[in-house]
Amino acid sequence: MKAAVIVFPGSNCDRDLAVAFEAAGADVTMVWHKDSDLPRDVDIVGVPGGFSYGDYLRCGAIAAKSPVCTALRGHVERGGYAIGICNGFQVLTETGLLPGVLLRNAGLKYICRTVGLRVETSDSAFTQGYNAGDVLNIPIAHHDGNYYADEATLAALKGEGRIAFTYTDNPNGSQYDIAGILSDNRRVLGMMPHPERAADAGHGGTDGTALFRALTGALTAA
Amino acid sequence: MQDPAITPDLIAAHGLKPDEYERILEIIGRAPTFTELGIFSAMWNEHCSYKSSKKWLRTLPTDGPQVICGPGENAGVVDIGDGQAVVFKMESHNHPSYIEPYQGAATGVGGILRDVFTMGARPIAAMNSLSFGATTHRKTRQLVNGVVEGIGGYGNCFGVPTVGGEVRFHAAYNGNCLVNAFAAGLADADAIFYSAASGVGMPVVYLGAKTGRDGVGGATMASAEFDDTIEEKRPTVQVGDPFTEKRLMEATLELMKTGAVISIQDMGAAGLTCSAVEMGDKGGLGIRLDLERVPVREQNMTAYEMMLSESQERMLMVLRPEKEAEAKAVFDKWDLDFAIVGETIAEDRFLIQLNGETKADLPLSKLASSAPEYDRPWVEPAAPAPLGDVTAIDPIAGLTALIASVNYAGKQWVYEQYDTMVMADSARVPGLGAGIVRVHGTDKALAFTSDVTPRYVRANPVEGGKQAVAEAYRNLTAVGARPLASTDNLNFGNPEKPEIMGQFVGAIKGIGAAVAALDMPIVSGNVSLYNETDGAAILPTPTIGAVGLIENVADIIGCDVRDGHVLLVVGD
Amino acid sequence: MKARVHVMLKTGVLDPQGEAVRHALGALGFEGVNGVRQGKVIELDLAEGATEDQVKDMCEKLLANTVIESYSVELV
Amino acid sequence: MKARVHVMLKTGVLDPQGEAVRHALGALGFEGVNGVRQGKVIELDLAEGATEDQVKDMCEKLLANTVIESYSVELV
Ligand SMILES: Nc1ncnc2c1ncn2[C@@H]1O[C@H](COP(=O)(O)OP(=O)(O)O)[C@@H](O)[C@H]1O
Repeated sequence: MKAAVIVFPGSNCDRDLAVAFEAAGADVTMVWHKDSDLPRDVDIVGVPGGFSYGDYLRCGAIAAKSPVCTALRGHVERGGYAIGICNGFQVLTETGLLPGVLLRNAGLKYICRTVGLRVETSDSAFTQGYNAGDVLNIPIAHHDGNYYADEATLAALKGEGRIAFTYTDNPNGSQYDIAGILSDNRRVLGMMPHPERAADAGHGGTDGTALFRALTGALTAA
Repeated sequence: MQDPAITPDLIAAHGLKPDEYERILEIIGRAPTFTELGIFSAMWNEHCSYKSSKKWLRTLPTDGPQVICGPGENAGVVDIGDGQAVVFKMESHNHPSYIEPYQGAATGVGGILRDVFTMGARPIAAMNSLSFGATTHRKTRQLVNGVVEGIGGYGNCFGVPTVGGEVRFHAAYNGNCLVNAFAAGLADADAIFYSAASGVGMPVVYLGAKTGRDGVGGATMASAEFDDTIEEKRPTVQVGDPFTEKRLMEATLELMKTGAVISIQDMGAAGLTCSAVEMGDKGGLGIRLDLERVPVREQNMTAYEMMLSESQERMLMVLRPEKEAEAKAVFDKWDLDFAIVGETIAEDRFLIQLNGETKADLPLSKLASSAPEYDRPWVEPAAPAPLGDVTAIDPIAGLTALIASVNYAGKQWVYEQYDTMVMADSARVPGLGAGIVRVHGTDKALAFTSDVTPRYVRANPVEGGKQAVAEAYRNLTAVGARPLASTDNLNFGNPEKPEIMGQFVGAIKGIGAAVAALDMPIVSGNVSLYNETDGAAILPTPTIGAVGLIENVADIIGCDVRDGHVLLVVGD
Repeated sequence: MKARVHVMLKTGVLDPQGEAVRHALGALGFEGVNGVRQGKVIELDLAEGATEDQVKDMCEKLLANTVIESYSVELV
Repeated sequence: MKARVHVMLKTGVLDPQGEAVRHALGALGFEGVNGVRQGKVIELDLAEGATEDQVKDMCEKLLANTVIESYSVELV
């Protein structure tokens, strides 16, 4: 599997994501935000956590207008896979590749802690390594993770089984406890928690490993 | 604009005592210009010159086979084997944080991170030691909120995990909170960058963010006791920009790999002045600056303002001329300013010109080395009154009271606002004792702790100083780390009072004895004096930051107590 | 010339920041604060000849997220 | 009655947000954007009879940090 990880000037989980992909057997290329092309034959694009352009104005807003995001949109429109974690999720909503927005946490504070994450569907390349109903321990670290969408969008997400993960104990006020969602073709995942921070024994938990393994499995076979 | 005339009032407003001004006249043999007066005041204030503390700091043990670079550079450097080194330091931002808690604390974090990456190290861990007034005091809540948010706001965006720290509350900090920030970075031992310039005619390059009128006079403020004129001094606080700092770090580390950097220095308090003088002095060279080339964000800045500006996220570098294009390309890539603003010269001069007009022309080595040094009178602090009878208390009630007190309660509310895991190498996040970060790509890990118990130091400065070091040592060994070295942040009241100076001297003696006995030399540090409001001093607070090495992360001593484990008490 | 853009959360979208401010004002003893909404104001210094339509275009493309925010433009 | 408060960074204080927005507008092809400053707007819904002085008091005590920010009050 060939993965590309986007590097915005304020990305700070880019290396972490690349390490997790590599540990799962992927071949990783880093892509600079000013590039308007992705590497050829890339299977999945990772949009990492961090503060893309300082997260000034709105989280992910300025990043969504960068040259590399135009390339990312093309990749997704051609049916390519993408995963956005934390700031990456915010970027994906700002580009319109995923619906809704991420508002300031209800408690208004930045929160970094390991939370319980319920797998809502195993029907995606990202989540097929889990069983629906599994509860994982995965860290969160964000200021704006409070998922919001209008009723119609929420109904569609629910009805189509596109809610990938929910919090067992909602930390940020997110609607329906949403922690991660899928696009309508189920090939784009956005999630606030950081599976790449629970991907090797040294992290004190490895519940995120199955996500990366499942992806490599699915996309290598494809 | 006409420069103001040099009057006794103006001299006093620069924090210079009459005898100090006499000394300036002696050194330059004439009256200084306004810009020169500003330069002297910046170089000679307590914050930059350590004039009250130097004599005692010299007594601290700073050597050991593990030490690659002790105090004197931006941060200390310690060998961790396999050709790698850990670079670390702690620094205070007490006064700015009291005035503007968010930005004061944020820029404190920014400053210490810059100290670390200026040496060629990528920051991998941060800690913060915070002292606030009583929880019932009207300002405390706002200060705690602002300071914690500011530390998180800066560190989280920059992308360094905060893995430890302390929070205490005591009425002695009501009018003067303490914000001590620690940062550590990882470098190759043979690729450490220092500040000494070398070579004549080498370009002096300005890097990073643009210069504004931020904090002109700020360095003077940091060393002045607070009083009710504080309101007027307010605009001396700067806004931090962690996004620019992150880019500055990436660009600097990338630049260092090109071989373009001869020497480099971050611009902290009194930015351009201190950084340029230090680079020249350490290299035995003079420096000429053409200020019209300095990137500015405001119109019509004067030489005085540019030389004293404390705008954040800036560095000064001496460049290998043949690498100019390559170096500039790196900064263009990261959308940062890069400007050649002067050159190294053979004569011993600090020559400042603006549009061809000479604004300052001072003997550089004198400027660096002639700062006053005081042997301030001190007295042995009086022994504390005996405690008297301690009332008997039911052990469980006592335990409940301890756990419920703000000083011993869990500090999740604080550290959950910090990203403790970014970089994905945190092996132990805050919560219990030392924080641990893996050395990326190896089996090794580094442990970090920050400790002091101010009431012990007040009761007996020597023993309290020892205790702070001993506690740091225990926190490191308790997780399985071998203590390597330490840094200190010495927060005290007004050193012109003999009792306060006595606390300072005593604490240094205690710290010195303990680090010698435990082989944990002090490799960097910071002194913050004049922590007083209306004559009332803080508790003496010499914070000790310490670093230990764990050869194999698999050997970390865990803290997951399970059924069937046996509890042992070790020691006296 | 200058333009001033106001960006507010749409009515119906929860505004926790505004709520927190309302709460804090109450705690400080200010009475009768029935509601607070917090938004952004962006002041643009523009070359002569810029039009309201251009500023609206900036809002649509960047300054506001129209999923949740509404904006208004004032040329001054 | 309603009051509207604008809180802006004082002139001369670095505004990293404004700078980032200016840069982004340029990258999106908007020309002639010479400067951008970003601030907060706070809309207060107040009990009848509230005065401008009361709102100013709120600004001094909470809404603005006068160390680095200036504010203006408008009753509407
Ligand atoms: N300001 C802070 N920032 C980060 N971590 C903190 C802070 N204050 C306390 N902690 C963490 O909380 C835990 C308990 O603090 P403390 O009681 O001072 O530690 P100990 O006595 O174990 O050294 C430690 O792990 C410490 O690092």
